[in-house]
Amino acid sequence: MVAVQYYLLLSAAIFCIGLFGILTRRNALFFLMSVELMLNAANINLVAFSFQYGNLTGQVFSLFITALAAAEVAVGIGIVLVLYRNFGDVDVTKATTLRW
Amino acid sequence: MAGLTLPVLQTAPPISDWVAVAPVLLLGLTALALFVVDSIDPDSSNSAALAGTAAAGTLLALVATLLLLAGGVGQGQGGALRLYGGQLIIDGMALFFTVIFTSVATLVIVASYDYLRDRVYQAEYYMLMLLAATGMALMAAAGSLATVFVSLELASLPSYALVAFMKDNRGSVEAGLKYFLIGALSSAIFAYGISLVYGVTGQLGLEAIAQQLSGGTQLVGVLGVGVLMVAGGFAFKTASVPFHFWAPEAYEGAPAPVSAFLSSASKAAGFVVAFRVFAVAFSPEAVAQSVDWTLAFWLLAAVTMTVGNFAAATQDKVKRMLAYSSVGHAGYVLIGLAALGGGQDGLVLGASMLHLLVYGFMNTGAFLFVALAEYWEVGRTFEDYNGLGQQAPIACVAMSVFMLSLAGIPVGGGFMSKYFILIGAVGTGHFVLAALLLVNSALSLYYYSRVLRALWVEDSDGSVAIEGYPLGLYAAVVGAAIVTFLLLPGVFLASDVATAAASALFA
Amino acid sequence: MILELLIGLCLVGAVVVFVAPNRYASKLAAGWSLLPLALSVFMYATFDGQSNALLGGQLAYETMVSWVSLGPYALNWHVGLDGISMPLVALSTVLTTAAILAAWTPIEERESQFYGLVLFLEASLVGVFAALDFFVWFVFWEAVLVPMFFLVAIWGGPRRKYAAIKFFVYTNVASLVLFIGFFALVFGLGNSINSLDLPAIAQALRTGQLSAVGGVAPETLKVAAFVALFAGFAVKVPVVPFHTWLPDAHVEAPTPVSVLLAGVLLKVGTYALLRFNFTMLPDVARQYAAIIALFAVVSVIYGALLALAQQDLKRIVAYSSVSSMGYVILGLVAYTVYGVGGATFQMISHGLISGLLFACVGVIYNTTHTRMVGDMSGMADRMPVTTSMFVAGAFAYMGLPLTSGFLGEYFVFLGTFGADFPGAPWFTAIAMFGIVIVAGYLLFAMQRTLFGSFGVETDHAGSGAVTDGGERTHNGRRANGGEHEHGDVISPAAAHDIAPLAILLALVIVLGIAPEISFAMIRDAVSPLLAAGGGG
Amino acid sequence: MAETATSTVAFAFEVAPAIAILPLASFVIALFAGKYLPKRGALAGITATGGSLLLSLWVMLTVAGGAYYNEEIYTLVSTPDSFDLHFGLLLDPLSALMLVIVSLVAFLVHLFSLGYMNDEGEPGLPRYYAGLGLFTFSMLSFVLSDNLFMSFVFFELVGLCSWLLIGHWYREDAPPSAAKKAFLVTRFGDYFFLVGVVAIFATFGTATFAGAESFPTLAEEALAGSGGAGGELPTFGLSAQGWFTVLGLLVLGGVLGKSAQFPLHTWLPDAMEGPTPVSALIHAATMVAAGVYLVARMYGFYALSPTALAIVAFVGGFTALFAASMAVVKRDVKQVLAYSTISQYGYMMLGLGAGGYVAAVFHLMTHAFFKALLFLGAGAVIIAMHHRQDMWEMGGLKNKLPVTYYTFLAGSLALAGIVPFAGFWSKDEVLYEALVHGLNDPLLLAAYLMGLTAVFFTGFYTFRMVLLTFHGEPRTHTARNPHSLGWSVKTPLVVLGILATVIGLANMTPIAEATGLEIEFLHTWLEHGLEGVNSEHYGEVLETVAGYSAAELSPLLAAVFSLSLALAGAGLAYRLYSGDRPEHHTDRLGAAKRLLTDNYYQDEYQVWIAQTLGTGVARASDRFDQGVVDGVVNGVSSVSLFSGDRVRRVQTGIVSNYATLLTLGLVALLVGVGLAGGWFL
Repeated sequence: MVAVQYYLLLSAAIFCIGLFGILTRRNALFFLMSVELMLNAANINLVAFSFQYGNLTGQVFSLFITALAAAEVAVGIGIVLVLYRNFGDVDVTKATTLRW
Repeated sequence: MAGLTLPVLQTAPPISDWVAVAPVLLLGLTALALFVVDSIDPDSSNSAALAGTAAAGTLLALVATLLLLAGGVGQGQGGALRLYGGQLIIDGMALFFTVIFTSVATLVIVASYDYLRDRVYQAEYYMLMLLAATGMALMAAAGSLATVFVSLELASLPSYALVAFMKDNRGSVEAGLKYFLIGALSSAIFAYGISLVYGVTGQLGLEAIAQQLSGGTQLVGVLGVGVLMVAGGFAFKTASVPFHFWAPEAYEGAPAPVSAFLSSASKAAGFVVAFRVFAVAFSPEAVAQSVDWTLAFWLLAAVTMTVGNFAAATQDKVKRMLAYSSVGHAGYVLIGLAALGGGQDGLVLGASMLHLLVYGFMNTGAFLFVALAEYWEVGRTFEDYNGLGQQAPIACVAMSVFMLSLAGIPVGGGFMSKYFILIGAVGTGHFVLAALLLVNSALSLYYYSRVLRALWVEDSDGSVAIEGYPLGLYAAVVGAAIVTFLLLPGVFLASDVATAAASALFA
Repeated sequence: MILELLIGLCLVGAVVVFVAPNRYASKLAAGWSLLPLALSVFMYATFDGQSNALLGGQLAYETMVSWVSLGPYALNWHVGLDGISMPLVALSTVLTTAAILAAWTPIEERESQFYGLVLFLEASLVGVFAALDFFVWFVFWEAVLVPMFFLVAIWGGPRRKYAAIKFFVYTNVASLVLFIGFFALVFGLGNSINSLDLPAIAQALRTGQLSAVGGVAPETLKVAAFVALFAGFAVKVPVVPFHTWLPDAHVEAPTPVSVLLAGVLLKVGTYALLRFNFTMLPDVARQYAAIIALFAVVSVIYGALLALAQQDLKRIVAYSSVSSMGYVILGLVAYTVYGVGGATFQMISHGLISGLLFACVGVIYNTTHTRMVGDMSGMADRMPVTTSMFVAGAFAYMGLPLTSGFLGEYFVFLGTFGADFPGAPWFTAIAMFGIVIVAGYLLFAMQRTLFGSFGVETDHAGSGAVTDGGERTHNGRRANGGEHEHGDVISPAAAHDIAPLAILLALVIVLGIAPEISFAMIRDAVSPLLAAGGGG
Repeated sequence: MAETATSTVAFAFEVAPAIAILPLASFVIALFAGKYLPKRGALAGITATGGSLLLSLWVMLTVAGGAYYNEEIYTLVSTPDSFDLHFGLLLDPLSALMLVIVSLVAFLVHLFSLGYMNDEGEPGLPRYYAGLGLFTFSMLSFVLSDNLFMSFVFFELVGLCSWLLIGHWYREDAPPSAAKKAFLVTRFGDYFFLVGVVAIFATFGTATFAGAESFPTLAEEALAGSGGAGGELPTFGLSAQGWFTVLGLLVLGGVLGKSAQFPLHTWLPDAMEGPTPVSALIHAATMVAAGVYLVARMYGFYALSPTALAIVAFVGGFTALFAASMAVVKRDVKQVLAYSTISQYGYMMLGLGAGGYVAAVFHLMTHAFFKALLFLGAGAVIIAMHHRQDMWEMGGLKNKLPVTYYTFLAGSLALAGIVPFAGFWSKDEVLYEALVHGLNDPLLLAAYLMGLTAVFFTGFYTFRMVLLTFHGEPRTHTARNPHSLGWSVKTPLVVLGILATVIGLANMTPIAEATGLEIEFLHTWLEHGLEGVNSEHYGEVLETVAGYSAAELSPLLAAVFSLSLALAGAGLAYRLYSGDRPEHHTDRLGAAKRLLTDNYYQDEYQVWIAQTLGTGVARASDRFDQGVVDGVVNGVSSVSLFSGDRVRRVQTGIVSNYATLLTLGLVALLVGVGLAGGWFL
């Protein structure tokens, strides 16, 4: 039985890795992946705590998050697609026509 | 709305769950109906039918909501209807906000009829908008963090697509990208925050969380991080600093009706969940000792209104100015959260709700006027608007009403709600926030009056001639102006409901 | 309901004129403005109010209808008049008609919008004076800004945009400050009030119901609120150093708007000072009387000095308004029947006289297209009637006896000299020196512009030889009219230009000879204020 | 309060307001209907002032019968718990006398104007007659005033009329400028007067001149410490006497301005830019007398303060000498008369300050007649000379204008103080009073000596003027062929000439003293009157409160002394200027001539104060206002907009930056709230 703090640490680490990816990667797809990592960090928490508290709420919610993450990626990919069409690149820092 | 003047205090007669969620269902079903129509006839260019269907749906939902409000459903102390095991809560606040969403959606859809002429994928457009509205209506009624998250995503995902709707337009696409990326990041943070709160309490239901927290907790730090991350999720939705970065770009790049929809309805949706989650789940009495989130909102309010207004002051483009001003207004509304626990909870929260309602009309109207200008292709900067007042006086009078009302000058309900917020800030002893509101308000008067100046004072250089007075856009703009104006003398119609609904949260 | 009828008439008139064709707008507006004017005269004649509106007096034309409930407070539509507000309401309607007539000549484009806004302004101003609920009052108070902004920004002079924005933002900031100050008081009163009814609040404050708000002790709160309210109103008045929006606004505003700006808008500020600071917080006002008097005296002298330095006729009159309004403040501080009553009388009087002077400057400007003192001379030659009016107005402004201008200032001096705050005689004596400076700049301006040999230098006036050099002078010289060759375009003013001048002048003289017409009701309304405030 | 309540008396007082109202009516007629009337309003004015004159005489007769009147007739403002402001009539010997003087001179000046203005075809006649009418109304009302408030009101109004009439020829540059100067200088004095009036109200709660509740009575009671209503007056931190002195001096400010006393005399010579009848009426006989009249009116108050009296006397004596010295070198006939007017009013002030109330009023009366005569005479000369005023262009007019000459001569003799003309008796009495009181008071003595020296100058400049104008050979073409004069010009001259000759007989103090006859009619006249406002009472107060005492001295001695000085002055003038072709002897004065012609640089410093200093301070204030006060306002807006521009630069457009800032913001928020909530402990 692994104590729940370790799950918390694990999820925090994954969350931070995802965040780090977002902050450093310029490719839109990496961006998407990083977001997935962060969402999954939340899932780890939910599952772990669900197990600790002995209710299923967390586990069920993690499924919702997974599903929504998929939907989000679907929309995201669509946007990345039109980004590529308009700017010829998937580098998110290239699109700077709107600023200030 | 005359029947609304007196909130019904006793619990409304039990009604069927279906009736209570009728507005949400109506919105969702209209979206599905459009989906079906589009599936059957994907190349339909009968925009009147599409817009008409969509508008009928939102209008029906609006009427349903008003009927529910008038019937006193879910209102009064302890009268909230808890559906599906408390996952949805239908009460005064939920209905109040549903009125905002459906009104804004109606206006935007009516305006879009002209704006979208000759464009493809119209059915999808209306469908996305209706889905987003459904999500927002659900947000208003969400009774657990799970429904909050799901409904928030339901509102957000169509919005991303709507912003990037003009997929051949670099601005629109860029706006969509930024909105989506920041949104994805924020929802990840939000989800993580929920997981932490769940970790501390083992609950997702708002009232259950409150119950758990009232017993105290050892994991103060974890809870605090969780609460603030949840706040971050709402901050994204409401375009509050530091989660606001998407807003100026998204509002500027998006088609103007979409900007109107997002800046009014979407913002209100973010606030309604924030109100409910923070007032119910993390109620100040339960967590104020350890997690002083009113301080967090105090800071957010201060920074948000300052950044929004200062940045708006020197913009060149009207739409971007409106975008930043929208950030500023988020700051004003945040005062309602920051001032909770000061002994005037019903008043301050009611003032914020009222402001969101008025804002729903005046800001939507302002963006729709921009849509009108885009329709006329007069250009986007202040200078491009020069002398429009002579060519399109009615629309420009309406725009003037919006601007003045946004600035808090008494030609519209914005005056009342803004000063109600100020009263709330003063009444809870938040003199610094009041002073900041003062400074920002002055600045906002400056930039709003630039629009007035362009419309009425400056002379047109004569290069632009307006062709046509599109019926839908005009109807929406003028309608919004009339409601904005009527909300000044008729503010009691809304304010009593708002204050009562807000007070009910703290029962 | 008659007050609602009055406000409603103005508002309906505003809409009607706004949508009327430009061609008919001026006549329609002038005709329509006679309705509120007649109504206000009728109200004045049948006025039956007694005592002070805020101190439990019997109000004339009162209505009270519930409007909004705001948390623990009820907002009511509560309007009514007492002896202080009744003359000011009448002043507003008179000056509006005068301003509309004065606008016939100079306003040549977008007339219907112009006159519509003027009538809207009238409605707001009447509302400010009539409102007895804080929020109702505040709605009107802020609503005044809208027509003013447009009137200055659209029909103003070259720097109109700057002036309009400055006015707009500056006064709005002031409104926010006073709003915060007022609500600090409201919350300090706690449960002792349940509405924003001004009389209720005034009485609660005067009976010492104030408690702490947000950790601020009642005494501090009182002073802080007083400062906030004072600062807020001081901008509108304006009191030095919050006055700099005024000359800009005046100079850029078209003359009819200046008439209303100087005539009524500034009074809104002093009226509010009287109603709020000096009625609700008399103990603070008395405690810091010397400081307030200092502000007043500085306004008087400094404003007069600034006027002395100006070359633009409108700027001269604008700065002199700063000076004159200083007297009003000084009178208020005194807490004597002549002080406070005189201050109120001075509001009316200054409204009429400054309106008259601005209108005169406008009539001159209409034909010369310049307002610079150095650009014209000998106007008396070509515009004898206008000149007479200008002279009469200027002397009234200097405080010539048998004009209301004299009595206004004289009352204030009488009331203040023996007042019981420290240094009262000194403050009064120094403030009185203003009458010398005002004579200096007005006489100087008149000598330069109205007298001497005729001549106008302006880009606008067309060219053409002068046909007649004017009357022969006593030792055979001819009046020199041909020097600048613009003589033919300078002609006597039309009857509709003169009419407002004559009306205002007549009122100035009537009030100067029979001040009781308004002073009786003013005194009646002011006395309870002093009795309860411990003044003598 | 009428003591004898017969119906005639009551009726005379009932109609007394008409004395003032009649000219007001003529003002209205001239103003609105003047241009349609045959003489452009002159006839209305003549009728009105004639009516006023008759009514005044009637009132005088009534007063002579021992009936007096002191009533409020119109209340401007009444306040139950404070003082009222009202207009009222005070009809007693002093005001009745003054009413006759004013209405008589006004009547004659109106008549004279027919010749001076109408016959010359002047433009703007309705304006002129309206001004005269308004002036006469104001002046008469001023005289009628029963309280200081009303006095102030009409004091200011006569100032307005003075401004209007000086600037009558507004198309030229000089008259409007002179009018402005006149108004401003007197306004400066009026400032102090206004402070004084207000302070008197604040002190006594009343400003009435006569009666038990009048302020002089209250002040007297306060000083006497006899309780009464005057017992507990606010004296603003000073002793009662000290405060009353201050009050007296404040009112004196207005007097100095209006009566053109040093240092506020500079406006009067400039005021000669106005039409000559105006100069005669306003700037010689009546308005300038208002200041002196005011002091006489509230003499009961001044008599309480020896300091104030001494200052009055000293200023008067100094002004008498100072102005006379300047008159010596003037070329313009009206200028000479202007300075002589200043000088003569100095005598009156000297008389009042020295305790010679009757003497001063006497001189006021005689001066009104002979100075009006001289001005009208000068006006006649000016008509004849086609509006030239330089005496060096005249000469030899004696034979061409005999009526003018002889009347003018009578006036000159009166002015110079040659026995038995009017001025001799009055001036002599003033000097006598100054001397007898001055023997016990060095300051008064100094004032007397200055007054005495001025007698010499007066004799000199008067005869210099007469000789240059009327004697010798005509020096210009115009002087050889003067314009002829009409009856309207001559009649007033004759009337006034007779008065200037004989009016002095009303009060021949030296003769009375020498012979013991009861011929000091004016003394008797002024001795009676209302309680507390008669010369008898003033004498008592002067002695008991101010501590004045008169030395025993024969009036004959003093009279001889001053008469010989006057004759010496006249003789010197005759020696220097009597020939056919008089020389410009003034050049021999050297540097002193410059000093005198430049009026001791009084104008220069006052103009410097008003213009250089005043506008300098004003400009500096303006710069301060624009730069600092408004600069702060504009600065705030600039800083806001600048920082707004900075703030928007945060929005770089690069979405990665947004993510970074978002994260940093959230972390900062976590740290902030965490620290506040104590999570890290």
